[in-house]
Amino acid sequence: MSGALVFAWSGVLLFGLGLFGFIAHRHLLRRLLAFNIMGSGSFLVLVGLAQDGRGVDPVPHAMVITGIVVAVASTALALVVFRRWYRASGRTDLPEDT
Amino acid sequence: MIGLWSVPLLFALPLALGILSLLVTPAWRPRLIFVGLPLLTLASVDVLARLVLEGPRIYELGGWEAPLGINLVVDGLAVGMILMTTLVASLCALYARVYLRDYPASSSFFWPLLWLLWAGMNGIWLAEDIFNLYVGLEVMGLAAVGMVALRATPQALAAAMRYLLAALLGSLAYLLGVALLYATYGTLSMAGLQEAAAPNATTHVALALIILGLLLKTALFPLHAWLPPAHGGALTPVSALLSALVIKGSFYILMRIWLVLGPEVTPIFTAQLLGVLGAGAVFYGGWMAWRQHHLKQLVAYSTVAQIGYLFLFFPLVTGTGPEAARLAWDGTLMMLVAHALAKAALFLSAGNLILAVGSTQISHLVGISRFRPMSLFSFGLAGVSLMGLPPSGGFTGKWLLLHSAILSDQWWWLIVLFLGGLLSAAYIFKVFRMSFREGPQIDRSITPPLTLDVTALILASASILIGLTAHLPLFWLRLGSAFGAG
Amino acid sequence: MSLRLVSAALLCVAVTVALAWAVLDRPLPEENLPDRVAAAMPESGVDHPVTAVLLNFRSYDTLLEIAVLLLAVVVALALREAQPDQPEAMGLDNPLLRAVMAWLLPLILIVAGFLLWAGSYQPGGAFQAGSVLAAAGVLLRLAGVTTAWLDNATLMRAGLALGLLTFLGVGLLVMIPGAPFLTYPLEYAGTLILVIELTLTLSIGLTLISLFRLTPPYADDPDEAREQAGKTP
Amino acid sequence: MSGLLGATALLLAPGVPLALGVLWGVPRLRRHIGPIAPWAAVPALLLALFGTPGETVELSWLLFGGYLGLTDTTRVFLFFTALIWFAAGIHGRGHLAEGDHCERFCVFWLFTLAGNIGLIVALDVALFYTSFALMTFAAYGLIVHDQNEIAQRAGRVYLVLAVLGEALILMGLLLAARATAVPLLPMLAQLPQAIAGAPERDLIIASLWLGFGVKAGLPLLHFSLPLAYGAAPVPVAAALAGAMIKAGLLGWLVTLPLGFVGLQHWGVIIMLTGLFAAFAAALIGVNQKQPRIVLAYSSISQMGLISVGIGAWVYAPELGPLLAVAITVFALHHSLAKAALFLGTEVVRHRTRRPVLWLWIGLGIPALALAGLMPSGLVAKASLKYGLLADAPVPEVWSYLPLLLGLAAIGTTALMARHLWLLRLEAGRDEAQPTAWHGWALITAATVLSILLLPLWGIEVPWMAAVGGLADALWPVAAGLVLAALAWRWLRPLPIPPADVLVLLTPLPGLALRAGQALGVTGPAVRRVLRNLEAKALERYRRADHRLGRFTEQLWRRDASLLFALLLAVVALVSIRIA
Repeated sequence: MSGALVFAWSGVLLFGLGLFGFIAHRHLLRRLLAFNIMGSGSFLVLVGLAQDGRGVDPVPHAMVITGIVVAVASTALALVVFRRWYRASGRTDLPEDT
Repeated sequence: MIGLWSVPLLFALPLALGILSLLVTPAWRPRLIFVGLPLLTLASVDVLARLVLEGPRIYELGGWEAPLGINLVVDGLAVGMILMTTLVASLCALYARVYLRDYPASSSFFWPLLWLLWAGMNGIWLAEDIFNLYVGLEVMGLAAVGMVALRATPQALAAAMRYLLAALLGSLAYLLGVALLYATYGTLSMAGLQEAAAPNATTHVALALIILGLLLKTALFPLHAWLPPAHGGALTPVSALLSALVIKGSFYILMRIWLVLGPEVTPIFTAQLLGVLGAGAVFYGGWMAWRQHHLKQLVAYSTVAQIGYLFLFFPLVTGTGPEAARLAWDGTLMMLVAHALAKAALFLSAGNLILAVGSTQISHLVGISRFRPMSLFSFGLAGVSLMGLPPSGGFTGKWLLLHSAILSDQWWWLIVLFLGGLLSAAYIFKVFRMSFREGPQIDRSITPPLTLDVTALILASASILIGLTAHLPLFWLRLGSAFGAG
Repeated sequence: MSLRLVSAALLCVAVTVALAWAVLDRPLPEENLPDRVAAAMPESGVDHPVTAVLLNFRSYDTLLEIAVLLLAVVVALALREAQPDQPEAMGLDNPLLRAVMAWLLPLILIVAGFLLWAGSYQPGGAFQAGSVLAAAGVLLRLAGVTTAWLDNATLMRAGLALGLLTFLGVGLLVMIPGAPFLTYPLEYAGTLILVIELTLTLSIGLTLISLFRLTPPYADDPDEAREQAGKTP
Repeated sequence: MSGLLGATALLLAPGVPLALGVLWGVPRLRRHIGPIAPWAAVPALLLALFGTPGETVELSWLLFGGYLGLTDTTRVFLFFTALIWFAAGIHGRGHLAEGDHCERFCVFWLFTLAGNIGLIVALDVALFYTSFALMTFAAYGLIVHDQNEIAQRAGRVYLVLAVLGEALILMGLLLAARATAVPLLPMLAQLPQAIAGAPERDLIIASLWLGFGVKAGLPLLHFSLPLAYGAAPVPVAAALAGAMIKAGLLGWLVTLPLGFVGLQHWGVIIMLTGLFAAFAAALIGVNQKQPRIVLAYSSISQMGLISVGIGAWVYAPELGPLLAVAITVFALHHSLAKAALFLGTEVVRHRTRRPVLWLWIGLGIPALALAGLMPSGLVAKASLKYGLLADAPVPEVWSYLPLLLGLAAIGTTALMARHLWLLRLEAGRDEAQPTAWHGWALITAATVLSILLLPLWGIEVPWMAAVGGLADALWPVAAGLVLAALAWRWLRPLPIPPADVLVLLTPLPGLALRAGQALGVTGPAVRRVLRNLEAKALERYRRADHRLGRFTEQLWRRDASLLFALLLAVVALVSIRIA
């Protein structure tokens, strides 16, 4: 077992934890955090699996950078919608969710 | 080589227009369509002409060959989707230009979102690279979320938030699937994957992640919950765009990846499961649509139901003979295009009816047939296609799917097709019965501008025409696919 | 502990196990993309492979990624509430922060510049530099410093659009000789990438700053929030 | 007709009404389309008169490719269909060009007409089915045109049965098409042979027989006919009873495996059903109180007689040539006569308060024709008998068929007598919409004269047998008239509702009503209780449906991510297991 798999497995674990958080929580901010944890998990898998003894693979690194930017943008967008929703309704969760 | 301009223009042009519309004053934003629509139509038609004359091709962005660079695939399927997008989005844009005059606050930011959405969709249709598809999905998905939120009412915000959460979860699952596929095959290009794909645990798990991620974005039952509030509650042109085009994006990716991985890799169990979920969608969506009291909610649930038909593609194409698979391909694409046209028409004409009576309640439509026969006519024509009555596109699609199901001895899908048609007839006639009934509720109606009626009518007629002349489009759609041009 | 949570936990464990299995079972790829990247490096115009992938081999991804960022800003603009911005409302009344800012700001700018420049031969690049720039903007905002040009909507929007427009323009311009979209001619590749990176850095920084600034103001009390919301139609 | 001209005529026949219907979409033109709508059937009429069977047009751009053309049989069908639509259109000019909702009426009219003509000239299955469905569904708009309770109910029943019929037809056609050489573009002409050899032969025949039977008024699938004929505007009823009912017959003729294999069991089933229809419909019909509904039952009865011919053909393929002529002649005769009778119902109401003699002569002609005394009726009945009794290995029982046909004619006579009697009661009773009586006159004349056209088209009509059968035709008429006179004097009609068995399909209210009456409770009281119960049940159902809907919606919404994880786990783990 190579060290690389440790990273990938950590990524998998983060993804699983994030998924649980995403399901379990109702508070939208927490769900967003869970989403970001899942995202980190995927990025870790992406980078972790690329180390297979043939040197560093720059492609996953580039993909992860793109992925991070996309995640930042999505999170920002979600925060905007969330804040506006909170101000309109005073709720931190979605209706019909509880 | 000038002709190759049109391929990158298909996404570069909407992107540029998106930026431009952000820079000009709000009054000028709607007017940009008079530049954009002709140019995009020209580019789409040029791509089609080249496809027909010169055959399918690969476009190497940056001049880098596929696994290193990103390629675009210009085959029949991609071009078909591009033309469909151009037609539907152009008409929706024309509709929106008039419709949004009543919503000045929302209208100024509708336009940049529309162009970015368009760029994202064209990016998806052309993409040959599974990671590029992820970015394209995000562009399309976030633009769609933004459009849903445009109204900024509490309902719209909640719908947008729910949609966003679903979209984010779906994208991440897809991304993880892509990560696993890259780790296994060392390539992101579909052509490379097609060559290398082999059945092993990693591929299967990756496929599961990709499927589920895309299902969530396509809103297949039972993961459809975000769709009705988002599509039913948005501004009318937004609903039309979302229902007609956006959900097709993720389905399209799923279809491509399924075919790329090939019958050795894609498990029959999953195919049948997708078919069963599709059948569930047809029944559940139909039932819910029938129960609705709000016109646009009814149409939104009808989308939930119609998505189900598309997923019959998977059981019909996996592990069946070449003839059945070809029919399934033809039928699914016909259903997809016909639904795009009919659903856009249905939403637009529903918007017109709502505008005319000033209420979203179906029960308030009593007697509207006397005042707005044209809006009702478009609604009916589109309904004909959704019900699958001849000679509409919906009928042709179902006819082909029926043949495929019979040929592959999967008669149980026939029941879905038949009962689904009856259910759609039930909810379409529910609207009709109300509008033909004479009642005291209204004695006059507001007359919406002619543009609104005409755009809806064009789309509705197109959904019928595509069924009448199905032969040629289906031939083009097969160009460059595994089903040959036979 | 409800049934829902238990089943959620079980399902997540199942998903994790399946994923772990997939990771373990992975066959090594036959395709060797790193080799291809290494072979193509001399034609890329930069020395760092990640930057080469980001801005040359897979520059189309980056283009769309910038579009995603822009999208977030558009939505934020669309959802901005009608009430005027109150810059001082965001500022923390903290003299120390203001004092430190005077020292930090030049440093931050230098770091951003360095990151941008470093991108061509070592880790770094437009996004990293842009983020650092944005951090400076956020700090300024927190310190309650208002700068006229940051509040100028037209200028701001031009800055936001600059990166994507340049990127698109370069991509389309290189097509004039007949090359595909985004094909940099070898002799200009380095320069073009640098120009793109520069404008991208600026736009990314501005994008992140405006996302921060455009977020609807925060109200601690839900009732108060509802009240405010009620006032703005 | 030369090739190009013939091809143009073939295209114009269904194309003109279709094009007019599409042009209706332009609001500015609508006003002008109404007045010319009656003439939309003229190209088809000209085609029927002057076209040559055997000519075909290929429409390669349509669906999967389509073919139009005429055969010897379809030419006759096209003739009377076009003529009836034309006459009904002239008659109903008021509906088409003025009056309430005339624009809507006009567009449905044109599309129904286009479908009806299209299905006759179609040579391939797809076009045939498409036209059939177009006609079926567009006709819904015509039936509910008056928008009162009765029309709504008739429309509802019609729609349910039509959808059922369409589904059955589609199933049959699909299964049959599968057995042909080109499953995607099967030609109608290939269907009978393909069905004869198909493994699912019985299933296909059953679904086609029942599916087209909805249109052709097969017993137990016939409810929509009396309801629709009674509720629709008169010209529509004429078109429904004259032309569209024959579309069902044409469906049988072109799809069932007639003349390829002898299918004894199917032959017996179809013949028995036909005989049952012939008698039962007459018995129910004479008890009706509305002229148009009496006519509807007469149609069912007459279609039953035609069914006997079809059944015989299925039974003994050798009889084919003779029976083909008989069925075609019978169809021609019945459609024209029935259309004339329907149009007459309105003419008599509007024309005068005290009907004059010539009017009654005109009304009597089609009635006499149906009873079998006019040349057309005589020829039709004679040729049917002639066909049934031809030299073929058939069972001994068949020799009783002429007697049965004679008995059926008694029923027909009684129905006609009842109809004319009711008409007399209704004459001038209320102000009907002014109508153009030219249409009625045209079709009445055609009832008499069209039989002369048959020899021109090369259809061998057994004139001699007809003349010889005159005596045979007289006694049922005489008997029928005597019966009618007796009934008029001493019998009161039974209270049978227009949709007869449909009422029995919802047996509970009826039974409860009977039981209540037996116990001495009055009808209204029982009805009130029943209505109460119904309302309560409906309310409870509504509440349950609401609760279920809200529950499921909340489930999908609240637990979307949980469902996502569940599906992900299932798909991933199962596909790993499979790998």
